[in-house]
Amino acid sequence: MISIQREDFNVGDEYELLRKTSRSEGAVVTFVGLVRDVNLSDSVTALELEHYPGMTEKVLNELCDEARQRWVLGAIRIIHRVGKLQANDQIVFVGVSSRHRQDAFDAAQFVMDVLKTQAPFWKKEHGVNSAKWVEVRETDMLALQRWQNPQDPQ
Amino acid sequence: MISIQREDFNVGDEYELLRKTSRSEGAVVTFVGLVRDVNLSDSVTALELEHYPGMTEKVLNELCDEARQRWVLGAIRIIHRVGKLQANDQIVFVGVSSRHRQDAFDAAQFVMDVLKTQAPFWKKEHGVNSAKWVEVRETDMLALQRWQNPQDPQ
Amino acid sequence: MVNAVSGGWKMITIKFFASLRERLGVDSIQLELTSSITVSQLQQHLIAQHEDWSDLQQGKVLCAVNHTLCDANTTIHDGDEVAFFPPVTGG
Amino acid sequence: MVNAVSGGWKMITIKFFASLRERLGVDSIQLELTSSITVSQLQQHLIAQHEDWSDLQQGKVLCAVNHTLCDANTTIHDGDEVAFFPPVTGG
Repeated sequence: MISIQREDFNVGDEYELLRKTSRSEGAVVTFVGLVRDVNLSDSVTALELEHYPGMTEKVLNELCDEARQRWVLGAIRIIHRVGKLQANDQIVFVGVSSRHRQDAFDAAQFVMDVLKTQAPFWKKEHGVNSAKWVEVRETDMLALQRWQNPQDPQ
Repeated sequence: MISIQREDFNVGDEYELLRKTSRSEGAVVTFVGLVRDVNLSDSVTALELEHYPGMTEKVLNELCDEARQRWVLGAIRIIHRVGKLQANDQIVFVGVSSRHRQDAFDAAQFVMDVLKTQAPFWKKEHGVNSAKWVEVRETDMLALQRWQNPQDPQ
Repeated sequence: MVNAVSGGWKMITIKFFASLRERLGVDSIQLELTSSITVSQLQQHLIAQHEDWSDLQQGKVLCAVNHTLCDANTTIHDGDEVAFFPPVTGG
Repeated sequence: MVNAVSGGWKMITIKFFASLRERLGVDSIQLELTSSITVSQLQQHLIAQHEDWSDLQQGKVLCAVNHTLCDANTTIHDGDEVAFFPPVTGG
């Protein structure tokens, strides 16, 4: 299940839901992305998240489908917040359950790597006197490659 | 921080503690291992976990130290339960925070792979009429190898 | 090829996001097509029609047609929703 | 080499865990050493002294000395805590 929302989410509740719907799965992996105290610049006071309604949901649903084709998974949960966020606020939640811990870890990483490079979200950093769109990070593009390279042992 | 305990743990509380102590870290990864509905045999009614007091704590503390040498991490939390557990009970919690999601994922997997093969815990499955010690899984031994092979691209 | 006035063809919607939206100063526009065109042809047309829309040029922006990422050679049909935006930075 | 009665040397404690503990029917024993020996020598001694302790043989069990995993050539000193156990299955 995927959610794009302005509201915060509760990781404990999300975990318990994953656990409840995963009685045959022995492994639950969760990832949470937070707004760092210090992002690109010391003067950042808030983060604003814009998205492309409609396309975001499509990309994330296709991402869940692709993860299920690659691994045998129980539940998949993706939550991504939009709107204005403060330091230490939660941005994104990914939770995956599986019979095998390796599959749960791989699927959660896959979802995050693809989400970071394919899902239409954009971050803008608000400083005291200015605002600046966040630039793409090279490491995020590299992280994606391992899932695209068929000769990769992964 | 590490805990070996008979009592259950609350993943939401553990996550919030990790988050509170990780204000400069943008990524939190958690892993939970659960007793499956169906383990090795359909007749399993309970799992019993034995450990080697003293050595377990030493191994897990050294494991945290080694993870910190390999990656730049914020907080590391390991909880492992011992005693008698039922189907769907929580067995183990690993939580890691880091500035970089790849480091958080890698460190959490490393901790689980080493814990599974080096920490002195043993599982016994109780069935309706019998009990049986769990056998070592080949996949757990293989999972460990990637952290031992220096030429592995990881 | 493209007719911004009127005709027998359906409208396409073109949306802009994030830094691109701010630089162009517009959220979305509608265009009436007189024939199918490619993404690349649409970009050329928009840049020719609008002063200071050079940010729209190939290589600087991503394009999605009907909510799916596509490349410059993708054909746009009547009724399509086209979107241009910078590389994504969510998560 | 090994003296189970008494002597001027400190005792070592030997612990057994899980299936090995059940098969040997004992949690732990104490031995008095008259000299330092290796893990492998200790295993041979225990197997020779106890009927049906063949499960203790090299290759079937892991050994830790003072809470650290070690191999058959590790030397055991007076006061050490030695443990034998099957491959671990936690997590």
